[in-house]
Amino acid sequence: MTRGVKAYMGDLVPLFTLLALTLFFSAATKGALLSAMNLNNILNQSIPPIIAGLGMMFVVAMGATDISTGVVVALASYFACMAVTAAGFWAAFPAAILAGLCTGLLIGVINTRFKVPSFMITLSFVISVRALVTLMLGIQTLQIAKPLRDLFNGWAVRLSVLAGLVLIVVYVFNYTPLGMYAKAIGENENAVKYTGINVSKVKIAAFAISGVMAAIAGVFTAARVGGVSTTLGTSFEMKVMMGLFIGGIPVSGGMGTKVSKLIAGCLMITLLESGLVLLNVSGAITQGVRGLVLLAAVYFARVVSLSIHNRAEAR
Amino acid sequence: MANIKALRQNPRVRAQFIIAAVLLSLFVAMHFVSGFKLLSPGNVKLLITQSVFPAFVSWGMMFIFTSGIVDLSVGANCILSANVGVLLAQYLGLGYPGLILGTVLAAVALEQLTIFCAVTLKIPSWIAGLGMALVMESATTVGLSAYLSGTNILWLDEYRALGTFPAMLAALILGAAVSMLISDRTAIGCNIRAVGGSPHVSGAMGIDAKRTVILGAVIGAAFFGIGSVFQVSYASKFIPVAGLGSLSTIFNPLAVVLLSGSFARYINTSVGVLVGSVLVTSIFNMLTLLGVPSGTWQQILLGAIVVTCGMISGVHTKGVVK
Amino acid sequence: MKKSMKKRLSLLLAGLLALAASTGCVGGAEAPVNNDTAPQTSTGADAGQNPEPTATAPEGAGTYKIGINYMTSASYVLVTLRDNSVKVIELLGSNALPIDDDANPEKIMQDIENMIASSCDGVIAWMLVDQMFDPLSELCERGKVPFVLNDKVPEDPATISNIKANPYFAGAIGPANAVYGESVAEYALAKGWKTVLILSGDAADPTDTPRILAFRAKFEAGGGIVLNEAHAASTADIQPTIDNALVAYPEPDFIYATGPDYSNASCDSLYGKGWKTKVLSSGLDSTSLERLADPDSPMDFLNGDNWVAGAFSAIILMNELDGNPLLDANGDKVWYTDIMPFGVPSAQYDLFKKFFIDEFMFTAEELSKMRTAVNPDFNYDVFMDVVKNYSLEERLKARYAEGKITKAEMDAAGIAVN
Amino acid sequence: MTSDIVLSVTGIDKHFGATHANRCITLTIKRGTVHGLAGENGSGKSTLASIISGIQAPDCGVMFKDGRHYTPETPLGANRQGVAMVVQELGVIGGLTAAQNLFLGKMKQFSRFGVVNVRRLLEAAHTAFAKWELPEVPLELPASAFSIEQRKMLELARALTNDPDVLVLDEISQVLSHDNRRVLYRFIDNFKAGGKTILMVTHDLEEMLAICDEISILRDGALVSTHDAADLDADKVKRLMIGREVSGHYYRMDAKADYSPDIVLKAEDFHVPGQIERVSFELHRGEILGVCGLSDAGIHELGTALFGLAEHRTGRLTYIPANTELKSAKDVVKTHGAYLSKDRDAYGLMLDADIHSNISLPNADRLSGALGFQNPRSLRALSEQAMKDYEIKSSGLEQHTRRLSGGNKQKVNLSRWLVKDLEYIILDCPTRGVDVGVKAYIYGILMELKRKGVGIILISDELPEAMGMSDRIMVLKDHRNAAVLNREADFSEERIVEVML
Repeated sequence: MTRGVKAYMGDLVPLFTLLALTLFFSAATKGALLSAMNLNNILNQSIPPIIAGLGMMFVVAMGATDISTGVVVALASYFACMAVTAAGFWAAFPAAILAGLCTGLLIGVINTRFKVPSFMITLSFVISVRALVTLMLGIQTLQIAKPLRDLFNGWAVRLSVLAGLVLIVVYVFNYTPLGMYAKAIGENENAVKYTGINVSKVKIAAFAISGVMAAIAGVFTAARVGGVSTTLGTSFEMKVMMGLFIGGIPVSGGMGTKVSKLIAGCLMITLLESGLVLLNVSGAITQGVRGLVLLAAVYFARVVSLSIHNRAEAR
Repeated sequence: MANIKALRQNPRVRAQFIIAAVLLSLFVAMHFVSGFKLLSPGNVKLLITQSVFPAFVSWGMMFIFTSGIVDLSVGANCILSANVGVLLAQYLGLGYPGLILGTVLAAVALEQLTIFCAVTLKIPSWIAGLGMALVMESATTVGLSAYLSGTNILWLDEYRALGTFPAMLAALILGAAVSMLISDRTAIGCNIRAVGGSPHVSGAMGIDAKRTVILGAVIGAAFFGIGSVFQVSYASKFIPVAGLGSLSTIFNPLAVVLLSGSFARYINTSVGVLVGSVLVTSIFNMLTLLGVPSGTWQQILLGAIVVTCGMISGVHTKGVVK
Repeated sequence: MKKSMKKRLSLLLAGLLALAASTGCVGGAEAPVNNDTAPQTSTGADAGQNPEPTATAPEGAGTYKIGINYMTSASYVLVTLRDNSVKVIELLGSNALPIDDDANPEKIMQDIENMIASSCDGVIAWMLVDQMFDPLSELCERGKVPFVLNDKVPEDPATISNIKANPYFAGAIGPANAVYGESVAEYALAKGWKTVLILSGDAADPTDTPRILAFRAKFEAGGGIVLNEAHAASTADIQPTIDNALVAYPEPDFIYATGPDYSNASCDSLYGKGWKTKVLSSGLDSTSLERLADPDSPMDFLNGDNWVAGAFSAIILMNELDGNPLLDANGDKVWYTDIMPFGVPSAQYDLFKKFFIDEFMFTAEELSKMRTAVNPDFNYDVFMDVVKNYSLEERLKARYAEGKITKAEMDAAGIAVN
Repeated sequence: MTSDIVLSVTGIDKHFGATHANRCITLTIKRGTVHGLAGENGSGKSTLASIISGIQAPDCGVMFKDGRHYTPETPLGANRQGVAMVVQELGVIGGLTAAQNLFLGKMKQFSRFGVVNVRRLLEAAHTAFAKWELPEVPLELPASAFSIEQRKMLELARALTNDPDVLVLDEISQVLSHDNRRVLYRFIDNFKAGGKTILMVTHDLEEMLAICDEISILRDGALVSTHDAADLDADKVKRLMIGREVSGHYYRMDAKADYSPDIVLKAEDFHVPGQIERVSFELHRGEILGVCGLSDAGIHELGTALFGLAEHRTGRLTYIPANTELKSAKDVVKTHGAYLSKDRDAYGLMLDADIHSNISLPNADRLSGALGFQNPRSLRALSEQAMKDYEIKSSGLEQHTRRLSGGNKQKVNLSRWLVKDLEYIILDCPTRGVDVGVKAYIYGILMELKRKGVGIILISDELPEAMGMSDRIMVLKDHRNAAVLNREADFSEERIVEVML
């Protein structure tokens, strides 16, 4: 086995794990998992974490951390709903994206200009931005009107936005300097700096992309639940992060960061949540079972990729 | 030796003076602004009492995080082990030994499970922590619901002497001393940092990385286990949460750990945790005294303060910041 | 090395599978789920032809798989609400599939979707905020699954008319939230108290907010002063929040805590202070009730309905699924948001504990009579009578009539019986 | 015990996958000598050193120390048996103080009831440096604050706390500046005088010939021969290493400065607080401008600052042909400039990424078209070309850089800049940690660049290199430009050292 093939096989491991989980649950649910309606659900439920993950991937690739995704979802959908009420239909995405962009830029600037670790900044955002949304929203009901909801929940928009974003991110991530720099920063930030690349700019851009993607995910989430509430997006960032890491993206970032892994990871999580319901696993224990299966899936993927690696090494 | 003495008179000491002066004047100023309430004996007692839990959790996390493990299950662990302690103390009639040993041993055992996932099964610690948090939260709610009717809270009615002020004050002082002792003055404290810094080099120096991480987790879990004992003694309950809600339990301690870490250049980390915990606790207290609405503005200001402190400490930071 | 790894892995996986399977069985153990492979059975007629009706379900009354979403397993309030639905469903011989929303609004929608996909015959829905009702209604219509609104009911007129127009809408029932707040204010004003601290959770909580607004309106109109509204950002923050508030606003006449977690934290905070401050709250959990009964405790007033909406919503849905929807004179479905709270005087605490907490507040017999398929006399008006008459006294009288309570006990509880 | 053979290895064999790193090596090392290991990159000398140090276990073979079986399973085991090492794999840990680093793993001796007596620890640390007259580092500061030289000194002191009879030094002088090398040589003399033994690996043949008593030469993993240092000269060593005749000089032959009068770069009042004091100079087309100085003179900082990475820099740096002021690294890259850092692993390469990614990194921006599109094929073609043009030996573009030998790493590092047309390049110790062969190769490249008219700034810790290659040498002293010496007139070691001091 050549090294190229080995690397390729390594990338496929998350897909295998996904396949294994799918097979297990479809067998256990006697095929109900793969019913048209449930596939629709799984896709539906995976869209927000995948979109947010597409952005967070840039940050993770650099070895940095962004746990502000959940609160950006709330903030962006707040502004989206406000904009729709104030200006109309078309304003939802621009307003949300602007909110996400500003948050991301702010995080990036604080991180690069003031050298505050990204985990610390985003943690304080989690604490404060949630409170800010609560303050702004108060007791008002901010609804997304039905036509808009139908639009966002409709297959055409949902799939085309998802496909568009995936394509754009695959392009930026794999075929432009920005993506390469983000991954290179994860490998060795100093090496990037010493090749004359403006690392700060790359970092700010990465946080901004993460913010924008979280905002777009926020609009879809808001459309799904009909509007904004103060708890919208609670621990959403953890779901996205699980998707990334379960898919096999290294926590330290670098060249191992791949879009396919993110998608596989997010699908795995949704599949798990859906599959357990289909198995009639109910109540508080579901959460525990989910935790155990997640751990098992990661362990499984690791063992498999290790054995592929060893076999290739032995040849 | 002259060299060492010269070092003692370095900018570090000056920075410590500045930080102490800033904090002190902040408290005194706020005391006047709050209408002489902030530093009233009753309120000082309250501040110290409330600081104990975040301080112990932060010390615990410090030992675990330093060895290179990012464990987000600490909050779920505290909740579960505290409830185990209460169950043993009150419902199984084991009294104080049950409460203290039960909680601490449960915390240590549960933390070892997370560490097992991270170190032995080599699952990235982020995932191991989140996965175990899901499991522990679920175990808490399921376990308690099997035991209780008419409520979902396990109450500690007796054995609450540790929740009184003198005990809490003693805990805070002793905790800081022990944490400092272990992290700076023992081989294991040094080894934990060494393993976190470079598992390879420390391995070559005869340090067993796995054993060190496990020991670090035992020490860390003992700390937050003790913190949970004090918290449950003071508040008489540890309300279970679900859906990763336990993460918000450790947001404040997490902020404290990050703050003390970023000021490590100036203040000993263990002391930094103590100061940070009292500060974070006081922020909410102060703002309430000033009439700032809780649940909104107080959180916004806490976030702003954490970032500002990070910026202040980042002024002299060189090199890579992730 | 590799072999041991494999062994460990397979052990782990096997354990997981066993766990998953066993927990799966718990959900479906009492009666096999018949609808696993069958397409959506949306009407009672279909379900009535169910080949294997269970023993407790008489002719004409089907067994169903009913999904229930609940916000979090970690709240007594929400778990009791869920349990009330589950008990009704199980006592009527059907299967409940309760799903934990992980305290997450997005997960509510996801859970409903998953329930529909797992062939639930009906859904008992608990929505966090007003704006979620429209999507819910559309979702159930698309999935052709009847749904009932439980506890939380929208206020927006457009949403209400949308939902009422949905053919799969079975009914809506919830407590009179404003009355909760008002009755606390009335009680306090009657006692002549003037200053209050309010302790609550999330600053925009949809249940607590109407209670607080109604309380403030009534209390301030009566000359009372609200010193501060304290909101705890998370459960871990409740205790420090009230501690701090009591330093800033020492010894108020009373604390209005909007739920059990808050009233209990308030009592703990007042413990040992020696103040005259009392705690007034809503939510009938055992700790609060015990404290209410304890003369040394600051707990002074409690009201609640023991989250009975969960039970009533299940009854509405069961009838809907049987093909016997509860319709008023105009042909409209149940839409009722005035379940009245009651207090639990200390004399009645023991009986409350026995018949509300340890046992279920309705007996299987009572419940089966609330099904038109079994009891043809049951209809909208009968149902509304049950709902409107529901109170502690009424329930205890019913138990008395069955002979489960002696006359002496009723007298001791201060309930007059002939 | 009194035998004059302190360490002998017999039949040491070691494979790394397909690579046969050590082939049945048998070697004896005499007590009280400095024993050198010479060989090209990849000849197996570092592997042998690490086997003796207990970092690697041999596939087969036995070792004896003082006549007894020597079985170091770990570096710690080696320490216990009287062997200590300063090797690349075992750096210091940034999060720990110098004192803690010194006694890492040995804290017990300062502990009572598990509590470390910090005063005794500091005293012991102080003694450790004083005993061998090593320059002491700030003992209570974390090692992350140290320069690479301080770290090396700390590693040396750490090795010596084991009180070894045999000390393994793997390429230690590479990172040391001129004056610290003197400290090292003095230490080696003292150490040897105590009847102790040093096993030394270095690429600097002159150094090796000067300080070693015996030299063993390895080639392709096998021992070629062992000689008295007195019987050898540089050419002979090279011949033995490479296995064929090599030309005697790898420096340039001409004694005359030779460059175009056109200026490429002009620095005026170049200033970085605490690092560079108002330095001005000009770099011409086709000129190699050497930069020399003592360890803290600021020569490496000058490189970083010229590349635009120093904070609070003042003064002007101008790219004369386009008359543009260079303010940032980006400007340098835009004007076809390049920079090579001294610390290749930390500031140059992404060690855990493949060769392809490393070569692509500085060229990505240049090769991207509309919408930032990078054609994977053109990037790949570029990498392949670099790999071919600069003879990088590897199993392919997908190989991780970490697994390459030092020389090949440096070729990757250099080639990725050289594949584009450069106007000027700043090289900070480009031959650090590479063997003679690659060294000669790199000098060849420099001459080639010079012929093409590229301006080269060659920052060097090795005077012979600077003298051998430069047209002019700028000597920095106390962060200032002390003198600019000319190839014709002033190139002698005495003259340069005189200006340095």
